[in-house]
Amino acid sequence: MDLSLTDDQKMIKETAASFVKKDSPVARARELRDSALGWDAAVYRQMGELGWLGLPLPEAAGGFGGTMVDAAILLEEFGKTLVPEPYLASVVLGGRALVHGATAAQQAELLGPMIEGERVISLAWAERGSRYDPEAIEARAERRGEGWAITGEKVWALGAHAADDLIVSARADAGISLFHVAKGARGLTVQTVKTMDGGRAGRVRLEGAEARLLGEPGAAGAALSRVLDDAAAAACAEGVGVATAVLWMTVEYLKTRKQFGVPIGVFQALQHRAVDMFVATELLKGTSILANARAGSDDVVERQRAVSAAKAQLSSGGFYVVAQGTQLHGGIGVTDEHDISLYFKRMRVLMALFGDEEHHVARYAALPSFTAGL
Amino acid sequence: MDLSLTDDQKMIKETAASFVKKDSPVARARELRDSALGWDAAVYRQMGELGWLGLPLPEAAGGFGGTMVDAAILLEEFGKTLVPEPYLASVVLGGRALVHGATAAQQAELLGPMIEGERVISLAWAERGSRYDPEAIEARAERRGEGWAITGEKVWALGAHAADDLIVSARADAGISLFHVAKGARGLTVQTVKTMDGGRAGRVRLEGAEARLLGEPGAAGAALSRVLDDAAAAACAEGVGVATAVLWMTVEYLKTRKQFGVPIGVFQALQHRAVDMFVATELLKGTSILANARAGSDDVVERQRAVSAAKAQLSSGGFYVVAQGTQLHGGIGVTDEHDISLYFKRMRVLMALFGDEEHHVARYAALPSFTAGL
Amino acid sequence: MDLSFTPEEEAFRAEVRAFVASAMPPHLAEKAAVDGHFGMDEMMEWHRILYAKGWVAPHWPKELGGPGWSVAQRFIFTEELESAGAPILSPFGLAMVGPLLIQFGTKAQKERYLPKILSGEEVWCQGYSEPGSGSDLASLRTEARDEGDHFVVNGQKTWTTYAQYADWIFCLVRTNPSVKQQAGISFLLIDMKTEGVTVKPMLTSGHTPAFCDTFFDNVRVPKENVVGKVDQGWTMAKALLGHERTLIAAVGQSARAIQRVKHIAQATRCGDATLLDDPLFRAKVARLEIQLEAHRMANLRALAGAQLGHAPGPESSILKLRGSEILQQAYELAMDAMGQNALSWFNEPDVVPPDEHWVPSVFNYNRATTIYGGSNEIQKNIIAKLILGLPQVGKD
Amino acid sequence: MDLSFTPEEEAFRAEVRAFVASAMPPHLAEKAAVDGHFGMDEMMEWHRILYAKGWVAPHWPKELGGPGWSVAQRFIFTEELESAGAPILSPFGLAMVGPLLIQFGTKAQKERYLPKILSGEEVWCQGYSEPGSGSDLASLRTEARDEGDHFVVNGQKTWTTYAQYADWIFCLVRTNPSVKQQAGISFLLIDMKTEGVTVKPMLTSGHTPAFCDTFFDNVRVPKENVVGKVDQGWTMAKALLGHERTLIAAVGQSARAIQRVKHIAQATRCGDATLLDDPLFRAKVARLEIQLEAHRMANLRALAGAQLGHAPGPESSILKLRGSEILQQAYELAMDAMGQNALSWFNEPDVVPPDEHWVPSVFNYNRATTIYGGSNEIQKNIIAKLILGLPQVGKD
Repeated sequence: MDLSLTDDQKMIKETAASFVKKDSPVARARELRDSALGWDAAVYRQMGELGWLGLPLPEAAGGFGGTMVDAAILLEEFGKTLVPEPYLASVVLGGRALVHGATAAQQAELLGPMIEGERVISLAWAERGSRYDPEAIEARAERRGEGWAITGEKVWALGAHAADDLIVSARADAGISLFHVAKGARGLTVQTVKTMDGGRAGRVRLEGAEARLLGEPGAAGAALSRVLDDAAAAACAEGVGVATAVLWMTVEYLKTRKQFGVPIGVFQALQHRAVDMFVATELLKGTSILANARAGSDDVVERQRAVSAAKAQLSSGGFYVVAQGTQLHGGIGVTDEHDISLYFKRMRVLMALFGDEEHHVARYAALPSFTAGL
Repeated sequence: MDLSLTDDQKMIKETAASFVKKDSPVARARELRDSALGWDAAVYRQMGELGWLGLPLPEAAGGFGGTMVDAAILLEEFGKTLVPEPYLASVVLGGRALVHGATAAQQAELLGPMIEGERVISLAWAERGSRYDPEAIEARAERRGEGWAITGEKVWALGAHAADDLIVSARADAGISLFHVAKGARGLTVQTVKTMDGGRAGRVRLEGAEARLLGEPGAAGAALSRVLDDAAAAACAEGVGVATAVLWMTVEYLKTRKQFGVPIGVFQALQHRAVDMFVATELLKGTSILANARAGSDDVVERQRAVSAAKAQLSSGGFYVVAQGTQLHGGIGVTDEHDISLYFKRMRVLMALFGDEEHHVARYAALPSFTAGL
Repeated sequence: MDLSFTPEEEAFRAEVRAFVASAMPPHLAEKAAVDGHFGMDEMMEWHRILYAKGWVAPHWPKELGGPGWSVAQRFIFTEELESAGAPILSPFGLAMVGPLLIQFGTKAQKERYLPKILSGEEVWCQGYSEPGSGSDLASLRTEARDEGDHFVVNGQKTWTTYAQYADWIFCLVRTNPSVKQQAGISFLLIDMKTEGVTVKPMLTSGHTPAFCDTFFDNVRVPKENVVGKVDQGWTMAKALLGHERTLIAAVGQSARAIQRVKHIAQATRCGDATLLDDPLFRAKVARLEIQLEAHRMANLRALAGAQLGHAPGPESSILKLRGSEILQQAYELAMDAMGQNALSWFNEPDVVPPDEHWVPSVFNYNRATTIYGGSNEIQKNIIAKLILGLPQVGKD
Repeated sequence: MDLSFTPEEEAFRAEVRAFVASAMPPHLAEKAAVDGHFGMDEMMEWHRILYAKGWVAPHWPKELGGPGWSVAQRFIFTEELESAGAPILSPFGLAMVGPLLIQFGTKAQKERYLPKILSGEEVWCQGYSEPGSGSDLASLRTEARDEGDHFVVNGQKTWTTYAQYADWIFCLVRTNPSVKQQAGISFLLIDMKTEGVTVKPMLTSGHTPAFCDTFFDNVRVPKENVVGKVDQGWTMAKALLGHERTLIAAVGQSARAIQRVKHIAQATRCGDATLLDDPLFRAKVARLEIQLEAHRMANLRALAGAQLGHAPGPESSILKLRGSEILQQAYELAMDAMGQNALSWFNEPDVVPPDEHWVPSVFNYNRATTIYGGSNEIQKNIIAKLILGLPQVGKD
């Protein structure tokens, strides 16, 4: 057992920590939420130059050959200042969907430019009726000549409004499959949809849209399950950063805000609330570490057990931290102009993505590990 | 809308309050938990003389002709000092089972002596496999000559160890029916079983036990449902008394116990905990009033809605009060010699009787009222 | 004891319901149906409709324009209006400064202000909090300097909700800087059009207008605008707090929010059935509804006390505590029910179903329910001190 | 980063597990199977078995009888023993006064006491709390009067768990009444057989023996029985607290308790299936297990810190906080699972299934987990002050 970081990981952490502090304060996130893109294309390219976009992607495709643990280190730092670039969307969802579901050649072709920061990949898996089940979809794929044609609608495809490459799930005769739909493809319309945290997603309409099969037909169920576990683990890591920032922002407020002639942090009920926030943050951190370490595991039970535990913890403990952080800030906590309201929104978005508390508790309880040894 | 008590009810409340204060301090409950009977037969008779045992029972059978609201007023006071006499067992469960399930003549015959305090009635409805469903039973009743013979086992029949009359549910050819089994009947064995709160229940073995049918055969389902709602409402009323006593006992402790040179009640975290206890007690009181008022209603939805809400509140808020009361007492709270441990146990017993939180939440959510207007 | 309303009260309920259904203009009803945010103009439109009906000030004396209802009728009226999703009227005139003037105002003040509050001709806002004085109101620093026949006011008020739409503001100001804390404060009415008053609106976290900062730069205020006596503003503030505390329970609002949760859940597919059929989600909703049931009983018990003539005491703090928490939790459940649709933020109407459109905004802003009107922590301090009698630091 | 144990560590786990399975005598194993309350004689029997194996003091230096394990091995050892339901050894000698003597004892003290602690020949108890000094230990009043070559001790200690079985007690006593609070306290070892020592046992709320009051009436104690220096008892007490804090997490105990909940639920009929199949109950258990998972990770992270040589700091307060709450909640769930069987109280064995027999007793006594070892409120004060750096009353 070894919970320490490798030298590489230490360096990633330090670089990222310095980046968010110097180059990406919350003010940047605040500013960009009103832009058309929702992020800064130059910063995204810079992330490519730093090698960050390839961290959890295979060396063969130009990546760093790392794991979700490496990506988690970055995301935790990004969470601390709400870095708006589409790391979760393009690298984790887009990139790792290809890792799990595309051939080596397809990976090399599509991942390469994204890793450089030249292109954005987006995964369009959800539909209006799918809630958190990636197999509950109705989009249909049919052969058309050499390629395929997809008809259906996808919602909440993170980053799809600006994606160069879309990875789309659809039901073919062989079962659920993944497809590549290029930007501007015939039959493709992407509507930009705002998200609560100031980000953007795409509502993707496919009317016989021109598509290319990725990997084997009918084999995408496992790939989708894996990439959504990766993404859930990533959301937890980012949530750790959000919670950590809110915790210390709140502690600082308790130390400086005076009422009745004393800093309000002397009031024991508020102290204990801050302690509960600290405990929740620490517990989230631990489960997030485990989830990201197990995200790469081929043992589906081990993996889902760890990911679901962490994601449930995000929705309970993580939300507790931002809700109580807001409460302890009093009136200014519920203004748009105070940063804590941005953190609050980001945490709530992370909760809603890739399965809420109930979804993951139920999944956890349905795993064979839950009844092992009875 | 009128939440005030009638003059009769005010008098009941005053008399009961004075009784528990002067004649039935907690010390009496503590002493009697080691006795064979578990209560004082003389006090039980005295309750008969005061007219208390007939309060929620029909005038035609010698009762006062009141409602569960009247019984609730008494039980709330009883809860304050853990009065051990079998009011819930004999009057509510035994007595009202007869009201709901026996003919007028049977009621007059069996209720009369109980109302006088001369006899104890006990309801034996639960079996090992029935959990909280009175219809999930296996005891069988078959005709034998003029009467009936019952075979089966009943558990946790409150007061059955000392009952003169047992009301037993069993499955006959016509369906679930109620029977009267007299003390000492052939084929009847009652084992005394201790309960956590210092009380006694009976484990009732029936081996072709001699029995008499009550009411109509096969019609006991509704009667059992009603009497268990009565009993659940009664448990809530008693729980209000328990919670009230624990709340004020704890507040008193916070005022007098000194640590660090001050009464510990100055610490804000403990103050707010006491406030949460107060709020929980008030909410329990309100739901208990509603449950006992609706217990008599023929509208099954209205009745179950109110009773389930209150019983769920008992298991959440009521338990919160005794758990936190214990916590705030520190070490002495977990000794047998401090009274709060007796209150804690009584509350936990009330929780376990007639349906726990989950049972009542699920029942509440299954009522047509839950989806009305959708 | 009788927990039902009388037939007369039930008839009154039906009358209110019918009136609301017929009197609410279509554009308001449409917004009410989705619990959208009502703008100030829409609130005032509804104000005038109720005024025309004579129902705008249920708690005012009949001779001053109140309808002369019983406590039970007022409860029913509030519950019905909230359940219908009608715009919640601005409380600053009708529920706050109005009743205070009725109790303490001079004849001239009553004649000058009350009719226009009632008709909605003049809109009010509240100037209590300051940047450094939130829960600790007594430390306020906005100063009113005595200049003979008038005061000159300087300072800043914050959380002056809807000040950008207000004609008047009632303020707590310091008229005597040499005495300590509460002693030197006065209750002052200030015309927002006076020179030197500026308002800086802010958005809430739900991206709706509400809060403002209001600045006073040498603002002249005639002395006749003091309510009560000079330096007795603290007494005024406490009296104001006592008014209509049972109305803060928001029972109808929460009932409506829970009904919305059920609607959304029923329309949401989850596995082979709907989310409302999911045992875990259904139990969550049921638990909250049971909490609301308990809260409603607490409200009715407070009401019963009021019927008997007891003034609402500190136990009404429970109503604020629980009412605010339940409303907040109802919107948390609505967000849960929406699943990924909870990501939505002021998008085009067809991105999420109409039922869900306003939920994220209201969810965000509803974090304020446990903060405003005396934060829940302050409510707990009040209960600890005044009901439980727990010792205070340094005062045992 | 590698979250698995090494193959060597896993082999060690298997070795421990096999040893426990073979070494536990049948009458202990039988009780372990139902998590029954172990009497002092049973605890000491298991103590001697572990002693014979050389495993009784995992955290003692090898030269003094410890096994020389790594931090990870100690975690595994504890988890395995707890998971097997083995008797939890009395901590007063092995985990408390023993390590303190190793750190601060004189050579003579070490030679006199340590071997008999190790072998179990002498049983210890702790004399810290007094009726008026619980959380506020520094206010203790038991007095040790200096009489030249010995002290004369007078006073009362409370919560002296298992004092009725103890040969020795370690006490905090006031040796200097003229200095304030912490300053005049000494750490004293007292032979329980000394004249003037009397013990009054009490039952816990679980109706098991544990607590005692211990009275000192002119008890003569040789001066050589002071650990550290006279008047430096507070330093000793703080040093003692630092020992083996990661072991208080009770991860194995809680895992075992949750497994028991599942067992009971699986054997309980509920509708057409078992209670474990009931979605609401199953989710409740899953939520608690997830909490335990999170808690276990916190424990492993603390352990990783210890591996790197960091002394366990105030963050180990989290382990006490969460460990105690989770264990308590597991027994709450076990009671819920039992339904009406939760009424049971020391009845004949066949009244409820063996699995359930001890649950009500343990459930009751487990309310103490959040109280003893520094109440959870005290732990929160520690975290607020030492980790969050929040200002203290009167010290800002």
